[in-house]
Amino acid sequence: MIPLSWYLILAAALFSIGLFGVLARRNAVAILLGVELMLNAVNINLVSFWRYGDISLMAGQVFAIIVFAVAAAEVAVGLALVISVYRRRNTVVAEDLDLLKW
Amino acid sequence: MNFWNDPLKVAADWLTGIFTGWGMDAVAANVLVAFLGVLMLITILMVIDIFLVWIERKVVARFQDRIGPNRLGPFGLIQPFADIIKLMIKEDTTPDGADKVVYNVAPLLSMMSVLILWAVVPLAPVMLGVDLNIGALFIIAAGSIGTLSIIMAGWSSNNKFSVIGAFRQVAVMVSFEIPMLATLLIPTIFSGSMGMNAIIQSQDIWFIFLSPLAALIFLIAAIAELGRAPFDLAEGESELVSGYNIEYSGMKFGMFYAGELLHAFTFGGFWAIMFFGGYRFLGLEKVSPFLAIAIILFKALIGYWVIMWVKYTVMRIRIDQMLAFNWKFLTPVAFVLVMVTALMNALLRGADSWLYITGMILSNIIVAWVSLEVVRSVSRKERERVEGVTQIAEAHH
Amino acid sequence: MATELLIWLIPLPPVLAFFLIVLFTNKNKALSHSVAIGAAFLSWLGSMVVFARALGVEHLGEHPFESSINWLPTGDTWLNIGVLIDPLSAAVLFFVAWTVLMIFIYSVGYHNYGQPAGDHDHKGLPPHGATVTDELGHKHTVLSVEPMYSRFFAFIGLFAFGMYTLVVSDNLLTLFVGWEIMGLCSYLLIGFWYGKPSARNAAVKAFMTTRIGDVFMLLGIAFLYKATGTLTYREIFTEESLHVLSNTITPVFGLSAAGLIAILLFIGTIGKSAQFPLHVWLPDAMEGPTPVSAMIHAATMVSAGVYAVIRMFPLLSAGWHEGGPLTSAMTVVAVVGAFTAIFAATIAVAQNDIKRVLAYSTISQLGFMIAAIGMGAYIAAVFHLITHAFFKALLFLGSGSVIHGMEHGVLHTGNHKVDPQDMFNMGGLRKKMPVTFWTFLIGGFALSGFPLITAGFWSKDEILADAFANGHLVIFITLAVAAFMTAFYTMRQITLTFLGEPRTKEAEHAHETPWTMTAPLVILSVFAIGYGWVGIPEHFPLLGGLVPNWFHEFVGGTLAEHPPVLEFNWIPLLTSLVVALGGLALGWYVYKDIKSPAEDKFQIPVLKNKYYFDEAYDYLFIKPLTWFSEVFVSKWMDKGVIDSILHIFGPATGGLGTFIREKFDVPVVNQFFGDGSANLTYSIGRNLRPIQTGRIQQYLILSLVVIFVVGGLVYFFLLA
Amino acid sequence: MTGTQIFFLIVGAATLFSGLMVVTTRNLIHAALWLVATLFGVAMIYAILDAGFLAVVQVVVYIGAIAILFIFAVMLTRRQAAETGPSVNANWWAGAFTAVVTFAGLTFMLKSWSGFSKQAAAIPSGFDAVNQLGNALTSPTGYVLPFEVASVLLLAALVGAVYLAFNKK
Repeated sequence: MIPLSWYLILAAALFSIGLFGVLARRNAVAILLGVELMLNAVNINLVSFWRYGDISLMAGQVFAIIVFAVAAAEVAVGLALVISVYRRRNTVVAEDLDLLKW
Repeated sequence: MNFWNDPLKVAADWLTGIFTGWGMDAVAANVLVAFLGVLMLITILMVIDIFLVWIERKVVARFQDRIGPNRLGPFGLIQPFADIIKLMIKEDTTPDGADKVVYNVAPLLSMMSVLILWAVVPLAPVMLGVDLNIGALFIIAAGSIGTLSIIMAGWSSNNKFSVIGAFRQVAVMVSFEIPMLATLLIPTIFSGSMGMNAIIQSQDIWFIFLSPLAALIFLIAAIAELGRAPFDLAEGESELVSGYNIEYSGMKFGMFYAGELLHAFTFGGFWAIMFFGGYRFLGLEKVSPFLAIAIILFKALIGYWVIMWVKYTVMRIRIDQMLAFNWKFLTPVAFVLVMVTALMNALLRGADSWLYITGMILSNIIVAWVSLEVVRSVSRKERERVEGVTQIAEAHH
Repeated sequence: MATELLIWLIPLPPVLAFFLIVLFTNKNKALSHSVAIGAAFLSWLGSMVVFARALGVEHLGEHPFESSINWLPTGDTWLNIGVLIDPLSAAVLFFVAWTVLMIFIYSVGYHNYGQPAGDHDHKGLPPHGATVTDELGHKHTVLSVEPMYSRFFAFIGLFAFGMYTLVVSDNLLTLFVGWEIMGLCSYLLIGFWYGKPSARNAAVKAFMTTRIGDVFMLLGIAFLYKATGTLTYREIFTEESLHVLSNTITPVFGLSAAGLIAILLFIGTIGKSAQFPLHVWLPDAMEGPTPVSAMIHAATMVSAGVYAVIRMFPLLSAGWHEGGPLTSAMTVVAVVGAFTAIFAATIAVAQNDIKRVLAYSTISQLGFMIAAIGMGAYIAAVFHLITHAFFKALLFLGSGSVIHGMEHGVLHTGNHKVDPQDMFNMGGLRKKMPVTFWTFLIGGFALSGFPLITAGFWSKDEILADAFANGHLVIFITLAVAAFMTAFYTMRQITLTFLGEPRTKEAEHAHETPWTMTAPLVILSVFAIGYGWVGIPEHFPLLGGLVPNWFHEFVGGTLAEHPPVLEFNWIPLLTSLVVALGGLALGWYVYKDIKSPAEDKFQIPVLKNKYYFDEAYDYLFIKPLTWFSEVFVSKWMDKGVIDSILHIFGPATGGLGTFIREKFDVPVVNQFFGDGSANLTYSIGRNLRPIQTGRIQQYLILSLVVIFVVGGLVYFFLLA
Repeated sequence: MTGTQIFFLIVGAATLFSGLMVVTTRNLIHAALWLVATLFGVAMIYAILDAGFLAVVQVVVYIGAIAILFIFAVMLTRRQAAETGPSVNANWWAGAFTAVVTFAGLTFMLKSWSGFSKQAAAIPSGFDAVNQLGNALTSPTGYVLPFEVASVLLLAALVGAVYLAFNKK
């Protein structure tokens, strides 16, 4: 059968891909897409640890569900912020949003 | 075990025997048989779908005091085949600037979202695709894919009408998923499982008698989810010239159209499964699986007929009214109903069945009455605000 | 319903009422007060049932009603919360339920329910009255309804929730939660008329002052949790853990752990119960809606502070045995209490505002209880806590009724310069407001300890008897003097307010208040008299033994060792008779002759006498002290001896300073280290500045790279 | 190599490929659709892991709600952003480097862990994961408090999102 390592490596790869998206994409929405990938990678880890650990302890699945909730919250707020920024500054390019500098 | 008691199993065993006899690996043979089973189910469904077109046309004609198609074949039975031939030989156009891949994938996804639903529909006690223990949730999940297909179709057509239509439809579907999910929880509460077969098996009393309000809300949400009148805002011929699928022609349009009809039929089936005992009717389902299939198809057809009945009776409403109706009325009522039902279930668990039924019915009636009263007082205030108090006073005199 | 479940439910109705009113019914005044009073009634009903069932249990102290649930996981254990009704909390619950219900009912009348909305009333200001035209076309000014009527009921609902939570709690954590909820509510209610700057300031002052105490209390709770690993009373007060606590010596003043925790918790009480030196907020708290918020600061919330100390008595007295020398923690408590008692009583004598007299009186009476608990007079403290709650609630509600009647007069004459709270504007109100007068008289006599018939006599007498019997003579004398002053200022208040002839037109036109206000007065006055009879000492001459000393038996059962019954002694009894009757007589005698309106209180001979006291203090303490400080310390020691020594130091250090500055400071420190480091920082900053691009993704990359580098280094050099 | 392993490899490869497309595709709508594909792949992974409930919830929540939200957001902000300019910023090489280092570091750390190539125990018969999960989520001795906190978080996020995106006239 499938060893745990496969899942972990898949999750690590997905996480890195998401990280690249977060670090490199110009568009703020695309950055959020990357964040979603990272969250999913984490969830794969949680669920596979559940499956490969003591199966009667549901912590892994429970936390995956909480990650769902957090992801939904993050997307809602994140996209609302993007839209709000777009309204004010007419751009969603992350590089242009450098008010942190001042 | 004989064919008349468990036809699927017998057929599958027979086929597997043949394939392994050819020297095929056992696992591969199983996969192949399963694949063939799916193919068969889909084929049957598509054939039913063809006749759904005919039924729809006939029924609408009766509603409108006409006869309907009657030229081709007896009662016009050949008419749908002619329609299909027409759709197939029509020019298949792709609009300029369309996103080709997405444009072509969308109708497939739309059809798929309907067909995938049948994976969990139990046709008879022994005949069903998979007995998922989360079947009720699966309906919503499949609906999500349908949502996706609509927005893909609308966006890729490169047409502002289609985008607006898609936006509307998606807003409607995403919104009405919520009361639908809430009402799906009510059979779950009664039966203690989300599995379709378990829900049917526990319906010694049809759930409509336990929770008529839930059945009603489920029906409304289902109609909205289908995008049929009175909730057909995405099409809205007069304003959007048929909405998200405006640019599609030929068989691609046919897939949307057939998908919609089959979807309606499927939801008629789900309505029957959730609230009308599915394939059960006076113990007849135990006689033969084929009788069970006939019962559930008949019930699904009745559900389909009710949906059509609503469609050709009620007029279309505005998008804002519709969303307001969902968020301000249907969703709260559905949630309250779920809470009340769960509470009553916890209170009455173990009580006599007549007490259980009476309690459930009473709680349903009370919830319905209270919510109608609230709506009435709110809408009266709203009307007074809009029209001004004086006019009301005049109207009274 | 099971008693334990019922106890859980007691605090809930008021908080539900709070949310109901805030969220739904705030538009509708009648609905709001019905919801609030209904909730208070439900809680009252629950409390009475629980109390009745508690009475029926033999040895309730050893087998109290208790129930608890796991609340917060703390590592591998749980923090429990739960409810506990032992004799102490049952007795407290009884008076809390009654007084809370009475306030709720009283508030309806006090906020002028049923009156028209005011002409110029604004939210956040007291109502100013409304003009109505009667059938004959005459215009009258009448009282107007409070603009934030519903808000008030929501707040007191939340308040009642806090108080009930505190009382039924079985652990310090939920006690503290209720404590803080009440702190918040007192802030909200004192600042209820937030349009008045004085009310705003008073609210902030009350909040900040009590917060000082609360911080120490939280420290005490944290210390206790660390020391014992639990916050539940019944687990802390076991013999083993008390033994451990009292034998652990902390580095603070050599106190035992038990003593230090008790003192830290006691500081919380100092804040909440307005003890010296944190008493300053309570008189200002009278800015709240007159009697009700004041009543909160007399009958329930400040009592909570005393309740907490009484609860902690096993901790406070760890290592002490009946009749033995007091522990240092107990000494602190007793001294603070006794001092506060006399100190506040002296101030109360000189107040003219009817509510402020009562406010200082409250501080003083709480001092009595604190002193009692400090001396180990456990039962006496509880007894006085309860009787005081009843008669002080009565007095405050009565004073609110008086003020209300006076406001009626003020509206009638239209002269808004007359302060309806100044006692010198009153007089002769007994004829105008008979119910208020008689109930106020009962409350006042109870406060003064009028012998035999009032509840205050029995409880105060017991404190004095305890102090005398255990040989704490200094405290005994202090408290006796304070009791004398209490009787005196109480009679002064009654005389000025009710007796004699009206001193102003407004007082002539004062009017009895509606039944919603007088009915609670009547009910409370029953308790102000009758509650004393449940605790008559067994050896009391004539009366002793007629009625069994139920209170001693019942409440004493809370402690592991039942406190012994005191031998009767004539000296404290005579003392309390003399101080009560003497104070009352003196108060009446001195103030009965004041007939003219006293615009200037200094024209009255008696107040001049009061002034002599001040001069006496002046001669005895201040003048010598001034002389000592101005002539001896300042002129001789400071300017003569010390300055001349310093004048030698001055030039010498000046020279040294100049030398160091020129040779060391300027060249080495300023130029080398100072400018050098500044230049270094500047150049580092200039070189690093481009990194700050404001682009979040670059920051992210940078921080990740740093994490990798550091993580890699740590891994290879420390772990691998 | 068993059938399950082959299936896993196919699904995993498809998931990773769609993930890569998500972060590299220029057209944001396509990126969002690729995200849907990735999420669907992850749902399949859940199904392989015997977590059917999570698989369905993944489809409902992610595809039915989050992906749709992304598409809406892209369309609402499309006027300027999309097709002009490069899809990645100037520091993309640093980002790529960091991502690769992260992957290398994670695998390196995992490789030294003893449970890395553990095999799954068989699921005992009669074990109902959905039932267990439901109990765990709602039992006071389980995770009811985190669950409630998560729901409060969702509510707060909802209110916050509405407030942020509300067009104040």
